Amino acid sequence: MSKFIIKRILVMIPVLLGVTFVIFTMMYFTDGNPAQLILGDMATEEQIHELEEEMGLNDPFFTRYLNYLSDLLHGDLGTSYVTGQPVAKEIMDRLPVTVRISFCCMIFAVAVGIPAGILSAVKQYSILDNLSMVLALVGISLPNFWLALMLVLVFSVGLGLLPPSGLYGFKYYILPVVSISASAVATITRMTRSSMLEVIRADYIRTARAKGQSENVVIFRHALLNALIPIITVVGLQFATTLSGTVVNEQIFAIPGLGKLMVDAIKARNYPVVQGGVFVLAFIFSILNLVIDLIYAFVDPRIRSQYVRKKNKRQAETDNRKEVPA
Amino acid sequence: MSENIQIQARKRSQFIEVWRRLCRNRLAVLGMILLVVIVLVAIFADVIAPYPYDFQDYSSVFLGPCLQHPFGTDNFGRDIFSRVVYGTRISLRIAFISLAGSALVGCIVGAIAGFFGGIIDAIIMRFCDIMMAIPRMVMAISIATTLGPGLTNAMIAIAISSVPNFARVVRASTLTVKDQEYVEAAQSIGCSTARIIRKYIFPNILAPIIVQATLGVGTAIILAASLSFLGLGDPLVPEWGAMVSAARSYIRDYPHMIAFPGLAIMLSVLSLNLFGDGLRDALDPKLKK
Amino acid sequence: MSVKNPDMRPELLQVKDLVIQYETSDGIVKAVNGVNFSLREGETLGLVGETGAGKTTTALGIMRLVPDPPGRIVSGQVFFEGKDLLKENKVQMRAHRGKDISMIFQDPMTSLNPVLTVGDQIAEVVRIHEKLSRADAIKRAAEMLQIVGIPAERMNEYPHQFSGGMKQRVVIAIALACSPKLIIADEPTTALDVTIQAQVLDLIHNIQQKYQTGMLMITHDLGVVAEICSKVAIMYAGYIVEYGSIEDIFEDPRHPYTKGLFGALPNLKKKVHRLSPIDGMMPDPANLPQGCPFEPRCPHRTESCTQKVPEGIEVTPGHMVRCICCAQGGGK
Amino acid sequence: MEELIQVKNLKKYFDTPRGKLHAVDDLSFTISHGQTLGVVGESGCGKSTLGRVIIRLLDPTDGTVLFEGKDITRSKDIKSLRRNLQMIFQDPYSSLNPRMSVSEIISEPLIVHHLCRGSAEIEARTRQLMDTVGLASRFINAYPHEMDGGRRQRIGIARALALNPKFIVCDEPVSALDVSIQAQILNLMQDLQESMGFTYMFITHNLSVVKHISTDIMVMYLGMMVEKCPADELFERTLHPYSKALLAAIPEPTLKKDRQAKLLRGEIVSPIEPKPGCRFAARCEFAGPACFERTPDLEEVLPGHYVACHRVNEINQL
Repeated sequence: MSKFIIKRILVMIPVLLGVTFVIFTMMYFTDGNPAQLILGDMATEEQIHELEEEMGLNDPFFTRYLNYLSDLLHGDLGTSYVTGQPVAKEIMDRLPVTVRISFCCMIFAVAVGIPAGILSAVKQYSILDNLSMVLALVGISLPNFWLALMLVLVFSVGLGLLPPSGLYGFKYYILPVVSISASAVATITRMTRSSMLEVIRADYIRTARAKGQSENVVIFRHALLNALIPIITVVGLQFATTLSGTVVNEQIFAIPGLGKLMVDAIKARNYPVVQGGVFVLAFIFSILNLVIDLIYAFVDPRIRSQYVRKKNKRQAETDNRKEVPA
Repeated sequence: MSENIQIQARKRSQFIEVWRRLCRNRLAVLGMILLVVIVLVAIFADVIAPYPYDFQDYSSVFLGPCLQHPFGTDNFGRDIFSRVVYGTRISLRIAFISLAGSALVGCIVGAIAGFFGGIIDAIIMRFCDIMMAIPRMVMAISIATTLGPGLTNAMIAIAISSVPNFARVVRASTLTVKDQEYVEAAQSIGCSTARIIRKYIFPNILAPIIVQATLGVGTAIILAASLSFLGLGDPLVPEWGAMVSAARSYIRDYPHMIAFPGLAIMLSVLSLNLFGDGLRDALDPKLKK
Repeated sequence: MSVKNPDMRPELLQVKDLVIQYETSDGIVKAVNGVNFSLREGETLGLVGETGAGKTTTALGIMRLVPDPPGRIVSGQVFFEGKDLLKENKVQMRAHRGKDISMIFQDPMTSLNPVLTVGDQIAEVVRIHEKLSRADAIKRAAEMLQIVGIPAERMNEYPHQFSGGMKQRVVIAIALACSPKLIIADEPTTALDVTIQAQVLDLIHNIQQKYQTGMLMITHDLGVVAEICSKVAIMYAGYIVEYGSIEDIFEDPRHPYTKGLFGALPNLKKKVHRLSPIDGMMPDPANLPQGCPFEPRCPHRTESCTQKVPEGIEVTPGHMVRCICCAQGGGK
Repeated sequence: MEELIQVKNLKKYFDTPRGKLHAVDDLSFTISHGQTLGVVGESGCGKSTLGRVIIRLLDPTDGTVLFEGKDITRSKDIKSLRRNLQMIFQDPYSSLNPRMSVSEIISEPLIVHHLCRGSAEIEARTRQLMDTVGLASRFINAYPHEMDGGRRQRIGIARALALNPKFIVCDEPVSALDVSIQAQILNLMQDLQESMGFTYMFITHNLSVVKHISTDIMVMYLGMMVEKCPADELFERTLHPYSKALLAAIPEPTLKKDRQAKLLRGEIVSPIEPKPGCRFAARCEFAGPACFERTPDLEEVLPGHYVACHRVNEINQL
């Protein structure tokens, strides 16, 4: 298994390198002169030139990229135009909150989405199925910032049940998590349902029934285990939606996370912070994908054996040759 | 035999068959009707909207929904209904244009990757991996930040960030279709590569492309609204996301200012999703029996 | 043949007037239209027919595994050891499946669960029906693997690590694990290569002989029937058109369809310049003709064939034919 | 008799993650005008690859194929080769483009090769082809999914006939069909051969079909030819142990209680990086030490009867 993990990490490196290149290219073409932005409107031409030289802004593209890369390897994401603080520090201060919220979102999405999808599939065409499918459709059709505002309107402004902003305890998590994960819940529900429906029609489910197995075991042991394989992929992809969701929604709930930092930076044209945030999010997402791949290999023996059991497979083939009919 | 009579008359039977299956699906029909209405509203916005979208009337600010202003008015006394109607035009335009761009690029790139395989495929797919390592919304945000605020830039940002999704779908279907025996049969009768792509591959991967495009328009609308909401759009035009964003500070007292533009987003995306789902089922060969 | 006095053996399975239909958007598909046959212990009945004749549906009907919706067992009785399976409740029915009646499926590639080891899949059926500990069930699974010719060490492997023929052996091991009284084999060798088919057929036949289980062998291959069956039912468009002992069918076929099937087969022994195929094709089961289902393709059709579906006629004891010609002394 | 196809030392290897797969390994044979060469073997023996390499749907790794004496393996002008070399495919469900109507499918070769002038001529030729293969003209605008397997296979045959080829590779054309339909298609193919003088290479796993339709039969095992002889000869005097096992394994639709089948052990494996020696040795009951060391050459054991086996003389007491 460790071999597989190492291999998978090695695949991740070029992708992350590509990400840095994409981000750097975007930074390079960003309109506005960083030196100008740092010094403000009052700066003189000379001062700007001086700073440009100092920051290496006049170097050729690849030199600048390599500098950026080596800074990155040293954990240096640049300096905030606004506060003058290292971007890395600002991001690290805010990151834990965002990670916490995203994880709550994903746990919520999986805990609601998968059971709802199973129920829908097992009771296909029932009222329950129709209801959850309509809800799921609405869920993927809602912009989550609007859902957040509507939830605030109903539960905070209207009913006064839940706090509209801040992050000081369990109650404070409910609205952000629900609003951010709504589309993830909906997508996972839909995927679970269709995956289950497909698997339930498979021949091996018929085999299990022909054994006299009870319907519950057929569903949970035989069908779900197989249906999980595409569901895991979708769960992995939903991390992206959730991370994006935090970027947009944190500011609505005044949560001091990475998302709010980035949105504030967009408004202030504080580009190093934006691009640093993008990099950190891409990095987190890549690691999550790695974890997803591992879970995948854990669930699906066909994938596992591709990486781990090459030796056994060859053994199996020679067995085939030797084997004698009964 | 009874089949003979029917078959003669059905030259374009596949179209009709898909249409018939689509019409049997009530939700899809609902989506289709909604979609048609929304498109009509966008086209005839000038006729439908009672006021110009930027008409300010300081004598009637913050009005709740009433007969004269069905959705109420905002802090400048502008008619929210008119703004939502004009917003349809803006949102649909952004969504359709950005989607058309990403679909075009995605289809070409994906088809090339799938059909030719090898090193070209590897390069294209690694590039998609890189693009997809950045969550889509974050990607759109950072492209929009790079290009600067504005609806055109938002459009470009959405288009670029949607390309990898398209390329992947098209590549996957191309790979499936390429392995079909009828493609080999086309080679065996001497069809050129261009003809094979045009007459054998393309018509057969059209179905997933159409479905992906329909659902993609919905996503594009949400992305556009989110970018506007974050202030990466154009504050001067009545974009739905921007309207919600501008109304945020009045949430306590004048929630109608937020509710109606948001509902408009939801309804248009919902109609596309309903229609796209229906289309997927109708085009699914597995259900043909 | 090891049969001493076949009539002394008790009836194991009796299917009476079984009717199964599927409700689809194109109308009601009449898959099985009043099928009758019976099977004694240790006997092998071959159910022969082409694609869409309703063979598999009949088998699933006996197991009560017809996918519902869209399928529905409309009427009929399925007596297993005197009890009507169609009247059993769900729990009773589950107790029969895998224990008294087990099934071998057509496609070994898809009929095993890809995420469970083969050992688990065999042990599962044992644990459902017999009060065994997990360890004992695993032990039984290992024995079963050996019986079907797979080394017991391979029981912790997954289906994808086996070849097609080996997978089918695993499916057979599952079917045999609880020593059932009746095995339903649905085209068990169609997906396999000839030499592997021979191995698997041999295995099934040996086991059936050894344990004296009854077997319903569904196939489209008359060669397979000749190898292992003692009775044959020829199915066409949901009807059994001819039914009798293997000698009746192979040496004295009466129904024009049965004769057509034999004529259409290329023969290894004698050289014929042209085959004699049956013209046309099977009618759409959603749109069956009013009269004899074979009438549109039949070389001997008469006006009266279009009137109604002919009744089965016993031409010699135990040899039933569903054809008007035979009733009038023709059909030869 | 004139030789239409000459295959010399033909090889086709595929790269796989676990090494080179020898799908077709050093085959040489000829097919004469108007003959049918039946190619028999189990799945994975390389028979379909062989057919595709001969008509250049795949490029050979090594070796040559001569068509009417001309080397076609290096020919750049593949399109004109297609006029003479055609193929009928196995699966009548996947070999027809579901988005094209019957007339579009059948007329496609005519259009691609500019064989007809004007749409009227194309339609006339299409109708004529449909008539030739026994497809009622009412199907001209139908789509493949509206038709059954037998009719679809007739469309595939009409498409292959459209170019008036001289040589047709038939890749399991009847194995997806029911028995009664299978006989219809086999008869059609025989009639066409008689009236138009086609040369067939008939690839199948079904020995009774191949005996019925072939003049010569070639038995393949793991990319190699193990036996080749006239069709009747193979069934009267089977020499190679694999051919014998194959013949013994066929269930025959006749009642005979004396069947003493010698069952073959084990299963076919894929020929990835094969070791020297006879590829059948691992499953062969007669295998001796020599069989594991040296690959047997194809030898003419009896007149016109070629066998690749070290021990063929001992086994058959020749």
